[in-house]
Amino acid sequence: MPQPPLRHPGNHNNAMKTLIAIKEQHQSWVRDAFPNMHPLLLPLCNKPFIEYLIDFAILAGSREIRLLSDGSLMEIEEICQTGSRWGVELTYANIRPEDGERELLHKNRKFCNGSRTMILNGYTFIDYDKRLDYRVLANHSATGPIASCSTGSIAFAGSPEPAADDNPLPALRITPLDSLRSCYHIAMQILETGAERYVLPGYGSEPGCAIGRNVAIAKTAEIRKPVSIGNNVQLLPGTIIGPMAVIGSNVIIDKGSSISGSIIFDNTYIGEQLEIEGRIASGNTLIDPESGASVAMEDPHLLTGIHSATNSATLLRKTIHALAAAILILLQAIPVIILYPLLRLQGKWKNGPITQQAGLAETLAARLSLDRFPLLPKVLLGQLAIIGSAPRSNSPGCRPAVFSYAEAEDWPVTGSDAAIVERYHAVHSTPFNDIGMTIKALINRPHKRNAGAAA
Amino acid sequence: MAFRLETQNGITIGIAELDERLDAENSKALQKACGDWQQQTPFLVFDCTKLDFIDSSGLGAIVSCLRRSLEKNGDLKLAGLNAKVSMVFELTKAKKLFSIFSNASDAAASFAASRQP
Amino acid sequence: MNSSNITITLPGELRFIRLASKIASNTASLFTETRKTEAENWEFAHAFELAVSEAFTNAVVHAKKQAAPQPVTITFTLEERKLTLAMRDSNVPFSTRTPSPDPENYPENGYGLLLIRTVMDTVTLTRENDTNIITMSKTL
Amino acid sequence: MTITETTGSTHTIVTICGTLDASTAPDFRNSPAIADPSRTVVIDLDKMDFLDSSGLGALVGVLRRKQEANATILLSCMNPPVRKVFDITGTCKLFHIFDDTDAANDYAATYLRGR
Repeated sequence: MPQPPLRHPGNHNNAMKTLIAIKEQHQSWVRDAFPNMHPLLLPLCNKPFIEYLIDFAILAGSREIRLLSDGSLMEIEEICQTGSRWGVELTYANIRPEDGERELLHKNRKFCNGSRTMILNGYTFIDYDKRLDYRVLANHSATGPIASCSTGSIAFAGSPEPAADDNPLPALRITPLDSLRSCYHIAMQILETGAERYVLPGYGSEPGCAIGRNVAIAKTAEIRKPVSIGNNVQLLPGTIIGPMAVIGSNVIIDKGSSISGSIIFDNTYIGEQLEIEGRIASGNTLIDPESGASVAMEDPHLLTGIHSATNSATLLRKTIHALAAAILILLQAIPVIILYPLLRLQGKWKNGPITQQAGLAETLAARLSLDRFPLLPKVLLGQLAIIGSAPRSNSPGCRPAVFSYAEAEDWPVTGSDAAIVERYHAVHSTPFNDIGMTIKALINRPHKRNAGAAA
Repeated sequence: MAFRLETQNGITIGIAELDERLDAENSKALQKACGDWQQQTPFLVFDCTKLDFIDSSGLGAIVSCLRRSLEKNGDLKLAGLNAKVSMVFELTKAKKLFSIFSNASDAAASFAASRQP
Repeated sequence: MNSSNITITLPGELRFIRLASKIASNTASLFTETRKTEAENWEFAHAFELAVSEAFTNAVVHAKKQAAPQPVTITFTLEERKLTLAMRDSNVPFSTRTPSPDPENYPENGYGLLLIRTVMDTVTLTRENDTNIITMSKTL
Repeated sequence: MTITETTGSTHTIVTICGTLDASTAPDFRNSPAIADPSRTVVIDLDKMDFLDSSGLGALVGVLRRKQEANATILLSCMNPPVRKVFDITGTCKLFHIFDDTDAANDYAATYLRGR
């Protein structure tokens, strides 16, 4: 979580400024490995890369930070906004790929305003320790670079304050972030040196064990420190997490699997009885950080281990689902007969979810999930399940249904989160469980008024 | 799937060269062919040098081939796994079931060596 | 609040681009919400200003190829927190499958649809009975 | 849209006030310092309140012709909505962008003269 800003003594206008400059050429490997992720948001031990830079700038006494790139910053702007979360002023500007430090300073002259300026240049990891005071370093270092590596440097511009005493300036090491291998090693290093050094998210107050919100850990699951676990994570019975495991958000680790020395990125489902050691897993891709070799798991069955799922339950499931649908049709028939003509005439019930809930009739219709009524006969015919994936999804491994497991779980719905819950239940839920889940869906659904159920 | 027999120290070893992919499409064929090979010898080597993709059904087929070889007091050894295929074996813990060699001739030689007095 | 429609018809001429986009941004600024920051409210209005400027330009530039410029009709649909805008014109349809331009080649046009798709939540392009319809919506 | 040109010995400062879109792009292209490919210009965007893709296209076309003639465009005082158009289209990396017209001026006078 962001920490409160450190107040810099003296005049605000003369406080140190920080320019963070990151160029596309250094980030291209991230774009190749994770096409849907902005490189500045690459999680290192569950904390986005850019936050390490912002934290360091704050530790060095900056209250005004400008982010420079020769690529798009829009996504970052939407997330970091004005920086008020960190108690700093964050602005954004563009540079050209060939610009050097001199150009950066010149193009942002108004921002720097003659103050001392720190330039964090390149896609590198700064090995800082939040317990140390970097303001001394920032105030007294000579102009020019104080640390550099193959993909960037830290440099100062503007005249330093004369050193008050003979205390040696703290040394600073920076590491290139130039490959999956370095990303893996840096995350492991952060995990090993612990949360005291870096400001890390998580409610776990135990050292070496950061655990996010809404994490369900089965009684028989075992956690071996150090670990870092994100939000909305399910650890099923018999799982062994750690030592040295970074689990992102929206992750399910299924029964009996073990994760050690590995990073599991957000939105990943790890099947039953698997062993992940020294690897990076992201979605359906497993990567060896040392060799860079990666395997995309084309079939969802592999993720559930070598025991393939049995299909013997299909007939039973279809029968039970049809029965449930029949009961629902009977229950909903009368409200539908009364409310449908009424709402149809008012134009409030078209072919889709009921979105307006101002009147009593609409509220009632939405509460009773009457909008799904037309789909129910399809369950009787065996064309749809009563509960499964969202009605319109038709991707392999999905079971199209009237209600979705994601609705039942009231899972924070974004596309990929919901898909992962649905996939998990599609494999694990028994026909009898399904009835319980259907009831849960009926109860939970109507609360999501603005969730855009049509999507 | 090329298959050849080699005899070393009096043991007949069957060496099968797997194709590029082993998935639901051809895993049944492998199991069937393997049944024929095991009529000739329970000592088998799967040369995976060309194998580039394997899924759960492929993995299942190889494990069932191994089980049948073990039942006949033989073994099934793997050779020449590339990094990707190797990761799949590791992930599913199947790697622990197999003796794995860098190439087919080493794997074949290991059968002969185990027979040495 | 129930949804309501506003329809405006403008001549398909270049000099009306500014008017069209100002009408859009002013309509969008009705949606100011105290829960949102000033910047967010402002961005919502700017998104409509930009998208309408692009769509209107497309309609008008294609109209130039015809003898007489055809009028352009803009329909706003206001819902609780969502604004939908449909623009209709009966000019030559423009290609909807243009790839995003590569800045390396210094292209002078082709950015329009990319901008619309980026600033709007949903964008659909259809052609019905010789009428081009571009529908876009955004939720504040 | 109003365009003001202030010509110095090495380059010209062009101030654009108002909107640059399909209706004003021709006027922009015809402005003398803009139309002269060999003239380096600092374009002050402080008073530009709106830019769309037609305006951006005009800027990119002018930049290309100037660069072919060994001149360039320097942009200054870009406000957030205008920056957004450059950001989305990826054209931000083509231009020299300054947060201050004076800085752009100095840059044009010192660095570019040496080329």
